[in-house]
Amino acid sequence: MIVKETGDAASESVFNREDMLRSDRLPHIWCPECGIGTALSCFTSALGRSNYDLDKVAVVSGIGCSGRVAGYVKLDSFHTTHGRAIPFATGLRLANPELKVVVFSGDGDLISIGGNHFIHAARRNLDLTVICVNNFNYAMTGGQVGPTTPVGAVCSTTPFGNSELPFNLPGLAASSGAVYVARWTTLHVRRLITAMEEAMAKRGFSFVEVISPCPTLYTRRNKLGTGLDRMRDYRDSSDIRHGAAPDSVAIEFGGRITLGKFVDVEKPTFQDRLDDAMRASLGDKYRKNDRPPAVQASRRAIREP
Amino acid sequence: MKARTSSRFWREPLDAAKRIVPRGSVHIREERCKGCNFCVEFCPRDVLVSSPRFNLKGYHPPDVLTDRSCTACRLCELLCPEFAIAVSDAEREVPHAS
Amino acid sequence: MQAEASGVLTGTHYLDGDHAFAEGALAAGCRFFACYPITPSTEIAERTARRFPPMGGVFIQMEDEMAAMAAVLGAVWGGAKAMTCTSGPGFSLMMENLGLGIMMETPCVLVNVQRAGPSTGLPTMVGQADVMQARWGSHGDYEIIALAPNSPQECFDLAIEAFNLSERYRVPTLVMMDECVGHMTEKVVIPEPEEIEVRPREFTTKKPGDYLPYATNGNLVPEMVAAGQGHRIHSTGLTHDERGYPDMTVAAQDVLVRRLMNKITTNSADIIRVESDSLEGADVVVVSYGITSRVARAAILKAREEGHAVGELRLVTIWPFAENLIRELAGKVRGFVVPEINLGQIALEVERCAAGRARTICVPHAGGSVHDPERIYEAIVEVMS
Amino acid sequence: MARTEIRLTGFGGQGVIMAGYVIGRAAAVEEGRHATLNQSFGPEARGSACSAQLILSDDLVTYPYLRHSDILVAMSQDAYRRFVSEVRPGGLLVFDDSLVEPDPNSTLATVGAPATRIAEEIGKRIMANMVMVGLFTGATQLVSPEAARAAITNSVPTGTSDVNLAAFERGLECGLARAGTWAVREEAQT
Repeated sequence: MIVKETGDAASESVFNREDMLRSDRLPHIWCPECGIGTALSCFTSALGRSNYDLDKVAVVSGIGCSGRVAGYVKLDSFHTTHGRAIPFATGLRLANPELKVVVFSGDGDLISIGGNHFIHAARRNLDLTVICVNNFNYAMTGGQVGPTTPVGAVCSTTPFGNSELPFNLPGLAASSGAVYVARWTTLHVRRLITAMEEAMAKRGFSFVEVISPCPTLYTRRNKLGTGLDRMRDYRDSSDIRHGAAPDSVAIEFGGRITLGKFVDVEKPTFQDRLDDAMRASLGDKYRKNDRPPAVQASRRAIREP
Repeated sequence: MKARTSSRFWREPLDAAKRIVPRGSVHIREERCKGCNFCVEFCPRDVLVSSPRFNLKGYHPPDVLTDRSCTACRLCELLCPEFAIAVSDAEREVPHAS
Repeated sequence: MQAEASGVLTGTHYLDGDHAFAEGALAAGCRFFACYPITPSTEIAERTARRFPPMGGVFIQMEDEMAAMAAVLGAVWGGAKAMTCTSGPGFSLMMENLGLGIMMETPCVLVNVQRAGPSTGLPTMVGQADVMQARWGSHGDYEIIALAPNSPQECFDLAIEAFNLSERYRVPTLVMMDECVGHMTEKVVIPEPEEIEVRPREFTTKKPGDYLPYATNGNLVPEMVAAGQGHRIHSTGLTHDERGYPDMTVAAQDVLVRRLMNKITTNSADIIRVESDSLEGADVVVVSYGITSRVARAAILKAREEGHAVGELRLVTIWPFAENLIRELAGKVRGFVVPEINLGQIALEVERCAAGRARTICVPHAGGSVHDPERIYEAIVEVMS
Repeated sequence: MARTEIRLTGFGGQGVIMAGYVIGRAAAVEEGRHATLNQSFGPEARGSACSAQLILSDDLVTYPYLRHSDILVAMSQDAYRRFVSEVRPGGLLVFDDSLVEPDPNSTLATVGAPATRIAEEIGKRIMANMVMVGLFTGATQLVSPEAARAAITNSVPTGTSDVNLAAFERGLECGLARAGTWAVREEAQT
């Protein structure tokens, strides 16, 4: 049976990811054929398959198109300043160890203005999952060149083609210390969901890059066709190479894209190392931050009449 | 079974005749659709086509081309950037026959 | 609510302002501290790093000041009381997320141990030239609370006050210390925990679903919440409605920005603290804050010895500005003398409020040291002539 | 003692700030009076001139800086030369006579002891500052020896108080021998 539904007629129970979305805010602001919605779709599916208490999952975004993700997930969600999602998430996670904290943002936000935070969070192996939607340009502001724009690509601020070398994100994440690094496209939804699930389950700094079309700006300006054409290209021009050396997967303009899970290792987290060091120095005097005292106070307050 | 443009490496499973193929129902919230056609393009069983209708925003939402071929793989649901598609399990009926 | 005992180092101590401030923050219940090292604020961080581990506090030295301020905001939304410390260059970098803290109505404390600028300036030497930056440094319209201690004891006391005010008004509270006070060592008496009044965070008692994170119910300050409490809130730096959802309209902007300012301005009488002496019958009033208030004291005593009627007004709260008091005094005195370690910042506020009814003489100092009290004395005499 | 202004000075690394801290703490915490300590920070930690300002008072210290110091505690010749002129006439110089040679024409009262030499005899050159604290305590009687001992015990790193106290006692002995050389003038400074 095929059911076509509109508006109120839709069966709520069938749209079973709606409880993870602020559906009162849909449709979202992203352009037709943009992949961010698909990345978010995969994220909700990954959350649905994992067994997290959704009251204990928080999403932090920065600024930009992908930064709007925080506004559409029905979780504790924070839409912060440009580039600062990771440090905001750092405070959130360390102050409240009960939380599973996911940073969901774009390439310009996380890697350019937030690049320093990105490498340091990976270095510290903070217990965060970072999902980076890479659409190769600053889309929200009109398609300027970004830290991931391939050489030769035309952007509004590189009208004669980009001459700068871009960052290769898996290489950057891995060399900075991430314990989990994967790259998929918005076409490879099942693998992307698995990667998001694995990344969230990982203790430490996990990183998933999601290659996405930007049909309105990057794709159009570079005569790469429509968003749908990009999706076809992801099917035809990508190679899955699990375990490929992260520094070997750089993306070139018009070139094939290497996908896969590149890093999956165990390392003590920031908190593990801190606890060990403190116990070694202070013994029983060390008190780990199990739960913020203020939250305990609130629970008392709620019980009182 | 017809050749599929979206799966270059498709071959008929040897035990196809014995398999029970799940059935699905595709639910569409037309008002959310922005007409990207990801669902139409990548549906492995070509269940969906772009309709000639306009929704309120002026996009062509998907329409059903082939009845009863949906296998509830949910690829359209996952790919849809607009959360406009949900797939539910339909009753399992007869064993699949091509 | 009294202070949690584990954070209170009851007793008589001999501490500098930075160390005293750290103790005040711990007594106030601060359990998250993120910073980036910068002279002359570093001692606050160093003491906190040493004191936190036995009391379950989280200390992290971030990669820069933008990160430090962002981490503080994150920690507050995680449920902790949190602070950071910095000095001029770092204060500039924190302006970005100070704005986010104001917009998200995040209670937290930011200490600026002021040194002389602009830029790197005199890194180890005193300045008071960031007071206007405190008021106007982040973009957009806002009101802020800023305090200025003038002794290590007051660093302790105002640390607690700063946390309490930030919780009461859900606004980042600035403590505009200066290098002199930060590095000055004096007796600091820390009371018993039960004698310290600590304002707990007012978490909502509403059930998830009934709670709107930015609904004010008429009292201008919304109830607070923490991630993980089941409310699944959204908070954004964008202009937003009561649900916390972005609402990019002129109307929403008007409602939000006016409320963010009104919650401070309409409560300024509750917030503002000044210390005054001999204002009644004064011909001239010396208005000062921070270390300069103690330097001015020498000039005031000298002028009084010579028979001048000199009043003394010390701004413990710099922002919101004590404008009603200045307006009132302007009708009674011949003039104001405003010494400050900058080339005229608070003097502009005094002049604005005096509105031509009394003279305002700034005693400027470009920074690096305190004033020669003689310069302040000369300005007092100038008003009298 | 209404208000006494003291300059402590030497090379960075000699512990002159610590000496000021101990005397200040003795007065403020152990004796319940008031003491304000200010230190000048330079970018170089060691070897450069280093100085602290200490004000001892029965009342709350309002103006927290020196105007004319009553006492100069000098642990290096450079520091002595730099700061001797700010001492008021009739003031006191307390100095390490192994390192400082005062101007023979100076009218200041002087109390010297070979602090660094004594510290070396104890085996810890860095204890010279505690010898100076002892010398200061004995010679000026501005803080009691008991208060100074308590301040040392409560200020120095754990496990080092014995050697610090030993250095202090050696200095105190020298100081007490010179007690009465100089007395703080009675009238309060404004």
